[in-house]
Amino acid sequence: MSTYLVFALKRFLQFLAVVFTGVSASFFIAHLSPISPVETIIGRVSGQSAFSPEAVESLRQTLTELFGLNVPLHEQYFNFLRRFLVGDLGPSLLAFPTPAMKLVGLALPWTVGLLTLSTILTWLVGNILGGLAGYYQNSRLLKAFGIVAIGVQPIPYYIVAFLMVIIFGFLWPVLPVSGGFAMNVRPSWSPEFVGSILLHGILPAASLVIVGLGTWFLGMRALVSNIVTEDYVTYAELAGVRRERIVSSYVIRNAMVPQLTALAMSLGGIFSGTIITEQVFSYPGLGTLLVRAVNAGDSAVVLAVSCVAVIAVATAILLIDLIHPLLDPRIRVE
Amino acid sequence: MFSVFRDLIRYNMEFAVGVVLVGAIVLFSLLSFISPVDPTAIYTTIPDMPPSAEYWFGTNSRGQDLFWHLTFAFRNTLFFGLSVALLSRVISIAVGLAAGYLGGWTDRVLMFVNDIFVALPTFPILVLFYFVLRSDLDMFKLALIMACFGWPYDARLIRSVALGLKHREFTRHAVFAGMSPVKIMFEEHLPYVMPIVFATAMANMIWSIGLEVTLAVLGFTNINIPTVGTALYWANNHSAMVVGVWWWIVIPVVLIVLTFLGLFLLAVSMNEYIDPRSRLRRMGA
Amino acid sequence: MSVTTDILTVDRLRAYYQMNYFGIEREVRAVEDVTMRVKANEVYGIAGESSSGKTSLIKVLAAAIRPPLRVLEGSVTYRFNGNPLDITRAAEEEIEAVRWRHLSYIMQGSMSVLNPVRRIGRIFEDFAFRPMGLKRDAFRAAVEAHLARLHLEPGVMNSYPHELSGGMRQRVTIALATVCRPEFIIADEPTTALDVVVQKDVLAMIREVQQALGSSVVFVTHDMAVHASIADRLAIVYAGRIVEEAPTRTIFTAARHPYTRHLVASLPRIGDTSPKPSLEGRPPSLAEPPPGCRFHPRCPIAIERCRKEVPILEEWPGEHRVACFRAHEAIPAGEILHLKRGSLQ
Amino acid sequence: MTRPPLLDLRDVTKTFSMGGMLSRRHVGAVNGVSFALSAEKPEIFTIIGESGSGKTTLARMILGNEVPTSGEVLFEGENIAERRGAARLAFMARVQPIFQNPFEAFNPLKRVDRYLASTARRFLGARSRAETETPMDEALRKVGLSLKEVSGRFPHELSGGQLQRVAVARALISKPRVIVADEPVSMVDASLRMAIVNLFRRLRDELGVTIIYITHDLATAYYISDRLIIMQKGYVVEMGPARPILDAPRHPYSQLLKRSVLSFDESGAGQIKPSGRDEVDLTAESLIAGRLEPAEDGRFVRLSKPILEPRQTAGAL
Amino acid sequence: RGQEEAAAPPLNEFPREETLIINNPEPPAINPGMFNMWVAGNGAAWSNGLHQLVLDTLWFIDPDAGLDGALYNQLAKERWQYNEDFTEMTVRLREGILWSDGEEFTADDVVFTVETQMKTPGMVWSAPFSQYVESVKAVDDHTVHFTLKQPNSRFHSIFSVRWNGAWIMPEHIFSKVEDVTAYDFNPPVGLGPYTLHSYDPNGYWYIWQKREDWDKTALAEWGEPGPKYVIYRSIPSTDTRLIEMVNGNLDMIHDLTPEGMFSLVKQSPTSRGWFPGFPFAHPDPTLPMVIFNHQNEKFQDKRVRWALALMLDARAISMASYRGAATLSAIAVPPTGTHPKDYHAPLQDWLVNYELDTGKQKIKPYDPTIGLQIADMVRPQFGDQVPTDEEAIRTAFGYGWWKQDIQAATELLESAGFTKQGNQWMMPNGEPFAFKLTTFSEGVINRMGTMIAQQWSQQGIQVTAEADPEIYRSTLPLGTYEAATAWSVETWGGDPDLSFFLDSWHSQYVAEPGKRQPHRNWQRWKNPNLDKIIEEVRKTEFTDPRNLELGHEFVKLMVDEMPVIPVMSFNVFSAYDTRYWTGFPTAEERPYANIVTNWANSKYILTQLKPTKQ
Ligand SMILES: Nc1ncnc2c1ncn2[C@@H]1O[C@H](COP(=O)(O)OP(=O)(O)OP(=O)(O)O)[C@@H](O)[C@H]1O
Ligand SMILES: Nc1ncnc2c1ncn2[C@@H]1O[C@H](COP(=O)(O)OP(=O)(O)OP(=O)(O)O)[C@@H](O)[C@H]1O
Ligand SMILES: [Mg+2]
Ligand SMILES: [Mg+2]
Repeated sequence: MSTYLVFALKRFLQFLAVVFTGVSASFFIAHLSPISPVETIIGRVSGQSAFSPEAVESLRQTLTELFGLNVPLHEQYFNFLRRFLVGDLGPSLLAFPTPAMKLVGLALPWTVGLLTLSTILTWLVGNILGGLAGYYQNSRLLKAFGIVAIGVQPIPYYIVAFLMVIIFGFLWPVLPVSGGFAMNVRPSWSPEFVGSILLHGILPAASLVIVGLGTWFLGMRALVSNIVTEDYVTYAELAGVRRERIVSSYVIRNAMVPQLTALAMSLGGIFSGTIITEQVFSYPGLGTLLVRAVNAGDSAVVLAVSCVAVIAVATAILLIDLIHPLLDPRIRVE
Repeated sequence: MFSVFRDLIRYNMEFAVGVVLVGAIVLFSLLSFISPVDPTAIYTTIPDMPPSAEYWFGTNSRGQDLFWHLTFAFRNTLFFGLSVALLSRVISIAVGLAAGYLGGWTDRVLMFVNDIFVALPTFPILVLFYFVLRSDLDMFKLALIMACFGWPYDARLIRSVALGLKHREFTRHAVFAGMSPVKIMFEEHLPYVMPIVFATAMANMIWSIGLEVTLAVLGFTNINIPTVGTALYWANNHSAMVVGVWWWIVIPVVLIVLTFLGLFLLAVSMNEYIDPRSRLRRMGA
Repeated sequence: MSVTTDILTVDRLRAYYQMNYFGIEREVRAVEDVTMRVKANEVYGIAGESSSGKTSLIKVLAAAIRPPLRVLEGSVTYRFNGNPLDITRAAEEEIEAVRWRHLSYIMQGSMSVLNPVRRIGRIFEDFAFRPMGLKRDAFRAAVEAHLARLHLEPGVMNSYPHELSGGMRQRVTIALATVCRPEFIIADEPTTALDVVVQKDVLAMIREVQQALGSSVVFVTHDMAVHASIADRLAIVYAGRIVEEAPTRTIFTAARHPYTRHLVASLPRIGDTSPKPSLEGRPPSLAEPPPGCRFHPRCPIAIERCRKEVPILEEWPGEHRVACFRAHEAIPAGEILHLKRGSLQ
Repeated sequence: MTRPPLLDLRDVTKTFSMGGMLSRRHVGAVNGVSFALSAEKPEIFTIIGESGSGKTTLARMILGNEVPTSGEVLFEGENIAERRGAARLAFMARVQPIFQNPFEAFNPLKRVDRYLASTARRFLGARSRAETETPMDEALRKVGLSLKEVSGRFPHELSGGQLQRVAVARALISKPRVIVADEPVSMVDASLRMAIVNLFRRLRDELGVTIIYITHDLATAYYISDRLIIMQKGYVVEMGPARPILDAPRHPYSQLLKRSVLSFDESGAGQIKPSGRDEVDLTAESLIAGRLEPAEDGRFVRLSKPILEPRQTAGAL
Repeated sequence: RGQEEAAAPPLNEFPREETLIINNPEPPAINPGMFNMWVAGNGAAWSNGLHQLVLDTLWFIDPDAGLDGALYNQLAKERWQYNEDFTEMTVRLREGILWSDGEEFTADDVVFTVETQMKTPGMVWSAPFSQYVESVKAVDDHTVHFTLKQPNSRFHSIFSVRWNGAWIMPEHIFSKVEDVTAYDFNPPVGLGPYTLHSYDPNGYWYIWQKREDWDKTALAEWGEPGPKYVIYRSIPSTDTRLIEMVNGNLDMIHDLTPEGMFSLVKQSPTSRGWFPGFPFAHPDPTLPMVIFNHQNEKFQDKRVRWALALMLDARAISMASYRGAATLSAIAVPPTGTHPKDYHAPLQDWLVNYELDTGKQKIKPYDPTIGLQIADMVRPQFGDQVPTDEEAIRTAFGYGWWKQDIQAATELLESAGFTKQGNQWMMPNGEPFAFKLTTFSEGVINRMGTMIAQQWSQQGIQVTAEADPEIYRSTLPLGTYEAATAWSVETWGGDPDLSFFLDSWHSQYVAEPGKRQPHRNWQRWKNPNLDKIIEEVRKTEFTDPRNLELGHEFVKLMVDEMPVIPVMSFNVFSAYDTRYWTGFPTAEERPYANIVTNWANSKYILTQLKPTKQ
């Protein structure tokens, strides 16, 4: 068998182990929460009506049995593992008996869409600017951008997002500040709907881009300012190779490997959603679902989101490791 | 040591500005120890006063003097950020260097653990701790928990550097000079990763403070502890943005930005200091 | 017409590394008062110990002057197609125009001058496609033909640098620098750290290419054996100054400068078992070079004058120039080699 | 003789599997190498060979950094690979390396004397300052330096020659029997080269240290070594007393090597010729075909064809 | 829905003058396509318009005055009829009511609703129905007869909407469904005047459209609902709600922060709250209070509880929690709806003359001017937004509260065996008097708790406020607290009957320490007199005036014992905008309905709305 296949197989086994451990950890995290979904539901149905204490007690018992919470934790764990193997994460406790994965599936496209887009955009712009700033170290404009990037970086994301709402929704109301699309268009592939989605995505995406840009920019700038001192760059310059070619194929191309790795990691990370973005922009997505599930003690949904995140990140790591040798011809598989 | 410090201040603008900024913020947060007001007391002054000679940073809608309130907030936030950065640096250095230098099974096991920590979703875990510990969740415990999630990526980075160092001749030389692996890792290799450590420490602080703010804004931290996060939480809770009490938000944010600018400048100049080769380059010996 | 047209004239060149950090100004006087000429169709060797300023000089010659290196004085004039071009003063575009077409440079450490993530073929395109001005197919054919001359198979075009052995990479670098058939090639230690067999092949090839193209080559190395086999003329550099310059044969048989004589005498040869001396003392710091003759602290025959005055490069018969106050005296080899013996012997 | 040899290599082989991206190759870095160094008489034992011929790998096996795939390396009769813990430490005290690049051998971020101090503490069990510094100074004096000159200095504050001497001094602290020097002069310029080579000679003569000197510089090998082996593709192709072999090599590769040494005789003539490696069959098959067989003057040569008359090489080099 | 329609949606589909946009305070629906709200915990959203506009049940009791009294006969033609000993109840239903799919509403639907839930555990009303109902049958098409398992004078309250109630299921739909609990009821078929138009697949908004046959619903009796479309939007961020209203994209806001409300009325001339001026907010029929854990020995002595009450300065609490916009109540009945008329006003004299023996002296702790004082305090900031008329101030700021009286508190504590060392009160057992005050993790109740803790601390009792997001789910039920700020009193609001919360206060339900306490009696207080009151309420018909007398007895008992310290009503900063619609209820002129948008009762507002034709 070829070395690469052996390596890939080993790597895949590690992936399985990571997923198993991560998912198991997620199970206990989700189930150790002191919040009881049963109480959440009781609070909801009885809190605002005249419910007798006896009725409440009876409802409590029914729900506890229904949710399978009356068996010991380890039994719940083994039940979970059995179901997990066939891809079933069980019913949501907040929306019983709707499968938790169905709820996740509803929110997922929004989160993934928004985050993939903004992450890739941020990554591209940040890296290009950072690459240029690292190469043209005397450019005033890029220097100024660097200072801005350093300044913006520590501003809490919440503030940035909210400022966008205030500026573009209030002081100068030109963009929609809430929702995923307008109410008068219906989901379809019509240009109106797609346009509406894009329009509603502008502010959330912009806030993410603004906050994320600095990190990529600074990282890339640091990488590139190391690479420009490499002999092969100097040599290409001395040989009169075109500047654009040097920047692209010599400088940025060499900085790409670590940056691609980081990109894959952050793309893996998007499956946990962006809680603040969703809160501030009333944007649909996993973050809101997660916060609500956590708040309501819906361990099934917390677990489903966690599992998706664990698998996504583990897959991202796996993919990075698998394609790393392809990206960097120097890498040898050991 | 002192003379180095003096020279740095005198000749290195970046260092000087960094020291001034960070020093000012640290001093500011130290003022909390002589604060005349109790940071948890509310309605001790007239609320919503803009910054003035009497109230330098104004007062918030909870009737607190923001200047004194923020001294506590910054003390706690800085302590928190530094603790997370420090603790997670310790873990990432130990793991990164050990995995890189020792290799083999150690490497495999450590990277496996690393992958798991990367993969685990942080948010539900932090919230879980909040629900379990609630008001026992002080800044140190929170720092401890976050430190557990702040190390993996940086450990990978350090490991990749350590992997390269492992095959350098001076490492082999050190082995035959009888140095133990621990000594080699922490005395020979550590200085090489220090620039990474500094750079990632900054990023880590930004991350941890940002996460603290996120948790606080969502109400998942102990909101009785004054921090930058809880300051923003309360500001949000009183609609400070739309009501026009801008100083409640702008001032802490400006201070945070200044802190990190200062830290950034310090990190840049410290990296140069640590590396005698770059000192050499500068002196031109 | 004269066979000995000078293609390069360096006149009273001074180039320092000037640094100003921490408010402290420091200078490294890497190239001090260098005057030299390189004729068409010759290999001009530059020898000298480590950090004597060989690379610094070469950087100036190759118009690779980057801060903190600065030219303070003097000129470096090329004469391509009869047009003089002083690269210390010329505009960047003018220099750009001669690069690779007329003037190419093999950098020190040629192991690391190839972009690790780019295939060799692409590197050739980057470097030579524009200067050569050929159609793509013709270009490829030309490159392959040139590689063949250097005993490289066309297959290397599809390889990444790391896939090639050190010797192959070295040859690729040489091919890269010579593919445009430049009149002037500057080579900085192109064979260091190659094994002897490969080294010999590479040197033979450089010589062959040089002769085929009729180019001039400035060749830098501290390995005297290499100079012996390839250089027509040789300059010995010590602490930023040329201390002796002569046809190679003269350097090896009739050197006048004590440093050169020491250098030549210390070369071990197969079959020769006589004890070889080693030069003691530290190479001088170019930041604070000793006053007078820079060699005097290590010179076994130094006199009072050497400590104070800087000897100038005097013309001797037979294209020979020496900078030593005692060059006229007939000093026996033994005195030079054994007077100041190292602490070992 | 009851006393085992100082160092005894018995049919040592090392195979690496190189993972290319899509294929796996096995590289025989060292193939069936055997030789022994006498415990009685210190010598300079040279290993010569082309790049990649397994010299470094061999050195690493002698140092115990690499475990042979087959065969064994015995130091004073004991297998090096089996030494662990204290035994390994004791071994390291007796067999010390010197590295190729003096600038690389010291951590540029650390002072050089810490290597000396560490050696003194670990191998001599020195505790106090005086206990550490006395052997350090002694060792440095043996190489013409002193602790005063060296202590507190960073590598970039010392010249390459000084650094290499510090490295030798460091190796001497534990009073080793063997020093393994892997290309100790290849990165050093001509004027420093002899200083180090001369130092080796003195170590052998005055301190009785056996030196394994790895190089591809035939001239210095000729200058100092007592015995040598010539390696090619992991095989020893010629082995025996140094000067006779270098004067008249027998194996085609040895001859090629010698032919490739640049001559000073025609200096300035610009008449350099290719090495002629194409004319020599350097394939592994041709090497496996031959066996290392004893020849006159105590040398061994690997030849598949009957031993040839030494080819006459041009003049005295 | 047809493909063509989906492909080309009319962009001006919801003309602003025909559309009412309401803020749904709930977070976006977690299970947006789920409308079967009879199943407990299936994630169906309620406040998205479903229970306001689509579902219906027998009676409604408004927390405010109501269009014609607070008690509405909705699907029922008239009030409930019990037999002598409350073991049977008969209901006569309206005729001519149609389900939104055209099917007629009959007694079978009611019977089906009850029977289905009785035999299907896990539905919202399964437990109460099973507990109370022996049998139910349709006497004829429009009469339903219930036979109860035991006497129950409040059985009808299950079908009486205060916030929400037992909605009637469409029998013709559900009887065809195999598994009622798994059915999504999408699109919902209801008895209300609106049907589902469309909804956000992410649960942020729901759009409802007026039925053509709206006049075939029970609501028609109160008039035609104004808006053709009603949109319920979930906007989690209160600041965004404000922005959307200022931008004209929202007509009714459920709740803002006090500061947000002040800012809104300043910025948008067409926006207003329940009160035309300060304090703007609508008082909910709930009563934020200090709850003592009566199973904690620190609070066994009523002198201690009274001392703690007298240490408080209600003005500071009002300022801290509501910036002065609180409606205070010294008694255990919220000062909302019809309660001021029934309780606060009649009992004012009794309170003014109420005497408390501190052990050293007798004092009259009640201060009827507290509300006036607060009005004076906020007047500099809000000017003529603050009412000047004493009666108006009473309604807005409350009838009065206990005067802060440190001297009396000191005497009470001393007589209870407490001693003061320095500035620290010590308990009789010699330990410092210290406890934790559990409070909400945000909002005005959190502010109130923080302030109360601070006031006690200033008086030498170490009280720390602990924000607790789990206060209602676990802390209060499990009794794992010492004292808390929350509420255990909730009333109908529009009716003096207190059974809504009071029945659960009976000592029969008080749990052992460590066990879970059933709803509402979080303080775990047992009192024989209280039990007597409750038992009599159980035997008294809902509309019987005797109820009010019993209520007064309860209030007096609560003042004597001070088992909890009532503070104020829970004020909700609901706002509405009159740019596009008029006719909203107001506190001063037409307090006909609760404007808090998630209450099912808010549907009556729609019948009063008229477009402004902008
Ligand atoms: N970029 C630089 N900045 C400052 N000083 C430099 C720089 N590059 C070289 N030097 C110094 O200039 C002097 C001459 O260096 P140079 O590289 O020219 O020597 P060299 O003769 O080429 O040595 P080698 O044989 O090691 O290549 C040395 O002292 C070196 O430290
Ligand atoms: N760790 C390793 N993994 C795989 N292959 C190796 C390893 N070390 C050495 N090799 C291979 O073994 C062979 C011998 O290498 P070695 O370094 O011993 O040669 P060398 O004679 O020291 O060469 P040089 O003169 O270039 O130092 C080479 O082909 C090399 O590529
Ligand atoms: Mg050089
Ligand atoms: Mg080697």
